[in-house]
Amino acid sequence: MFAVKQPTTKVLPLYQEFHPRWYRPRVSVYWWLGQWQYLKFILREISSVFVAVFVVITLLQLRALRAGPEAYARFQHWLQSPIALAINGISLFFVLFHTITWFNLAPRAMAVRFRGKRLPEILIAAPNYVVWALVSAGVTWLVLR
Amino acid sequence: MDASSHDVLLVGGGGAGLRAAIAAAEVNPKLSIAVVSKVYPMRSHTVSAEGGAAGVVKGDDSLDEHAYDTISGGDWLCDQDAVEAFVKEAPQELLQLERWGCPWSREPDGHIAVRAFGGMKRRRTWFAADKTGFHMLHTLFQTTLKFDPITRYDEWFVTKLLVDDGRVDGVVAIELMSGKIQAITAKAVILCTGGCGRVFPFTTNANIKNGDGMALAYRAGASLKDMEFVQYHPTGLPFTGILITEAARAEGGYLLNKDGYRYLQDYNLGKPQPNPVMRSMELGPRDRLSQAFVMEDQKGRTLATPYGSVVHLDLRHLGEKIINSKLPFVRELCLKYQNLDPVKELIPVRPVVHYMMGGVSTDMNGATPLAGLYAAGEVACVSINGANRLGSNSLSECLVFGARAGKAAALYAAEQKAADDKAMAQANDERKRLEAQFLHKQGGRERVATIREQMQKAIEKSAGIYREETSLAEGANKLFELQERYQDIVLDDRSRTFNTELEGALELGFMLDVAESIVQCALHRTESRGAHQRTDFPARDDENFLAHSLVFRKPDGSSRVEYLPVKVTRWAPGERVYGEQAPESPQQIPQAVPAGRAG
Amino acid sequence: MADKIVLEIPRYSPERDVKPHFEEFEVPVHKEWVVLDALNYIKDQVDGSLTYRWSCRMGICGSCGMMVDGEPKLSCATFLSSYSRNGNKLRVEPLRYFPIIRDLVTELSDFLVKLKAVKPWLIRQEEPPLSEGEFLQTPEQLEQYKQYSMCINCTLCYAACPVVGLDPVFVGPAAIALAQRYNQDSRDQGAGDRMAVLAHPEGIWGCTFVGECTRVCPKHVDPAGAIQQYKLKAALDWVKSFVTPLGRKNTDVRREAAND
Amino acid sequence: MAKQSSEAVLWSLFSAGGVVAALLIPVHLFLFAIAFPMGWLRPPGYEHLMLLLRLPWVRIYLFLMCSLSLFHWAHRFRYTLYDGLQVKHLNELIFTLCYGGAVAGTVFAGYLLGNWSGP
Repeated sequence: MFAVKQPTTKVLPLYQEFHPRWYRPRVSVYWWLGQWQYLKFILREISSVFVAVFVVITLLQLRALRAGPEAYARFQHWLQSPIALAINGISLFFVLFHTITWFNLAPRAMAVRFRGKRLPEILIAAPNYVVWALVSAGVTWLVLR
Repeated sequence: MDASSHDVLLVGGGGAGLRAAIAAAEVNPKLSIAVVSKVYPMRSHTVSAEGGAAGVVKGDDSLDEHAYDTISGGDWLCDQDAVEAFVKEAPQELLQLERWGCPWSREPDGHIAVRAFGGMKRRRTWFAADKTGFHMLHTLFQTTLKFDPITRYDEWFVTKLLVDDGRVDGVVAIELMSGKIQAITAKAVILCTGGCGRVFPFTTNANIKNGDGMALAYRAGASLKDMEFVQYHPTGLPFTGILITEAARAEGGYLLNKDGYRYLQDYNLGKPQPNPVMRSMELGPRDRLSQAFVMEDQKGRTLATPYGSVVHLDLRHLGEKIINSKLPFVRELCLKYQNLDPVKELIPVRPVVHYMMGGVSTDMNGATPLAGLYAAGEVACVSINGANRLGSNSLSECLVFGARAGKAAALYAAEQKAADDKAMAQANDERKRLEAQFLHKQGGRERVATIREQMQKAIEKSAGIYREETSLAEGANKLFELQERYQDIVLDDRSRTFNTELEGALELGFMLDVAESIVQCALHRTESRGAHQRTDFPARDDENFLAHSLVFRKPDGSSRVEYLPVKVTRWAPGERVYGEQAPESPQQIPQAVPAGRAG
Repeated sequence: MADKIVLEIPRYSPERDVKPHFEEFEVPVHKEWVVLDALNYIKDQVDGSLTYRWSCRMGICGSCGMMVDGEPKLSCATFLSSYSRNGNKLRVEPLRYFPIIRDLVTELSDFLVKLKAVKPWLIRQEEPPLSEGEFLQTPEQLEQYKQYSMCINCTLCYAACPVVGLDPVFVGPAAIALAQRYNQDSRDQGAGDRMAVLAHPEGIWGCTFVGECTRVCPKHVDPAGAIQQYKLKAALDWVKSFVTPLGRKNTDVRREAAND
Repeated sequence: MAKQSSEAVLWSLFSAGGVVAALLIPVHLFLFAIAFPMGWLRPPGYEHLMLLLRLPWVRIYLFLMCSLSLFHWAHRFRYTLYDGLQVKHLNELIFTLCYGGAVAGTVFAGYLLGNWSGP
């Protein structure tokens, strides 16, 4: 849709009078390391990987359940291994990071209006946290019952 | 040498320029229209206008009342036929802008809201919070994008008008990005370059307002009109000169001297009331308020700051809610640039150069005596502003006379033949001049900034709020000296690419010409009227000076001043009365025409 | 507070340089000086060839955006004194992700093409005569789009957006927010036309909601929010296109018209 | 238009997955992967879990959690690869990898939960 301007060729042409030659800075592959906000953004995006990792673990756990009590016990044992705990510890950090950033950004993506005025962000963000707490409590109750 | 050719060419892409471009495109979609601007159009200074645009729209108002306010506000130096056309067309133009999407502030029922403004008897100022100019300009710019016949030359700087045999054939311009100097020919050229506030040291005007169009026309042989009338806005922030809009007073702000006293009551501007009263006190006209400041300063009742004396603008009693809804930009500007919050604190203000009533002399269609040359907006003098412009008339003026000039130029251009080769030869000469005088120049000692500063000081000293013969004569001599020294200018920057120092030098050349025309007109007008106050001639002199100054450039570069009688239709010159003595309804009006909805 | 500060400014002239190199200028620090005042001091007193754009000096014309200490800022609205403690050196660079014409001047034509591409003007199916007066619009309806109408085209948001840097065809924050400005205007009927332009991998879908555009916006336009809300609308439109037999584009226009 | 609507679908799945992941994953992860293995809480017995999994709505709940979360990952990871590594030229490969992974995970979840016939 939009014309893509080709980057200048490697051999720089000499300046010709009346023909401006723009300098085009290249974006470094490590652009996201240069600035805290960018790093935070990349960490937020990376959190999805840990979400996926946990989903895989959950699916494996379900498979173990299907396979019977022994298989399930073996899986439980694996979960106690340092490597599993390390992975899951890191995952928990990222998953919580996902939850918090997701809830805090939600009001920006949804303009809820009440009597012509846009509701303040806190009024949209806060219910998210309430629902989160209730759902977490519900799941815990169900599992521990 | 490259060249391009159009039917109608706009110099300047602000409110007037863009309105004119659309008008021309609508008159005749077959015409090729070009907007040449030294900045991207949305950077134009229209963007800074805050308070609003006047146009009769409410039932309690009438066109005659708007005309009377304008004419009396202008101290009877307005051409009344032009004012009558202006007040009639202003509401339609504002409405047209609404149709193009301008986010005008509204009444609860969805109709346009209007606010009070200085020197106006009725509420008739349309506004978009306090960013009216910004919204108007962006609406106009975005609307031009849908017109294919409009070509833009963004960041091209016009250095010269091409004139052949008394006919304007186009311009010579520098493309800033490449440094290319070329002719852009056109059958009609409309100057819409705005004013020249930067001639003065302390101004609300943007860096781009250097009187380019005035000087272009002046050098091409057109005359400038009423250049001695320079408007000082009474409320600018010290140091930056940032404007605190008149709307701040229209919403109920007070002007206080150092004792917290509303000093305007001492200057024939009425008795203080808690709420704003039309044409009274803080809602008096700008010239009178600025002059009152000088008097107050002389009495030692102002506050001294490193950037000159100030008085205070008090908005605290309006409360946070009104300030946030009606004057958000005022609060933003105070917080950002003055580090104070008008909700809780007093705003230091002082008069600041704001607007040129004078400009390129045009008729009611924006046409100059030079065939094919038109002007509209602040660069032009039609004249509807007389000796003192009323706040909120200028944005409407851009629209009304921008549209008129655009239409007239389009009709004119359709009948003309294209320019011939002589234009190219002139363009070539201009390129050689620029190269010899600046880019390839040997020697030279003067810096652009030095001459500019000295010019600004000189004109402030000689042609400030109050003038007199000796200071004006001194100013004229100083400007003559600076013109000489300008020939000896040297640039650090000799490159082609985006040479802003070259641009600054050319702008300085324009400003020197304009400054001279201001001082000469002020010197010749031996009376006091509106914004032109001569301490040696304190009275208005209708016998000799109910006339416009016309200044021409003589072949040797010096100037000649002539006078042209003011056109009076229905309002005989009277006394300007503000405050409680102001007549309830204006005198001398044969019939009051009720204001209908525009149209 | 230090009374002097050193500005580090990349200099680039295509006539002389292959790439920019930094030059240092010592400038005085006054309490009321902004970064732009320091640049003007250099241009007037030290080196007339220093090249940058500026005009209104009151934060409304949008010309003087620069990277100040690595952040996109309006140089007329950024006080010098806030940086005078940083070892007395301050980097002032051209806005990131734009081609550089010279020194601090960036190339904007691509931005203007994108601005125009989103059809930022009031689109109407029929235009009643002016004599019928204004289109009514309540203050509440005005409030719906007012925030998005505040954009001054300073391009700070483009300099903040990594997607703009990585993907030059991405339409970018300001242009999409401007489309929303008209979409949300009760007088406009062109949301369908604009959706066709913007519901595109290089339009709204290119945005990954970094949110930096909103953080740096000097006029609090919130382009990031505008884009996410646009995505939500596009997704809902898609769902609706299954529910209603009519095409997506038509339903959109018709609904907007019905609201009027 | 085809491209347009596919992006709308993918984004909708991503968003739904983001909500599900934000609400559900933390508590599941904390309980099953941290608190039980660490012995902070007494883990539920095998029978109790099997009892729960015999309830259809629990299986639907788990299916949606897994599938949507994977689509959430696929979308975000795709753009992270584009931007973080600047490999947009590998567009098709990345696209297939990410959404293919999500589809595979969904199919697997469907197989596991679709007809629960544990011992």
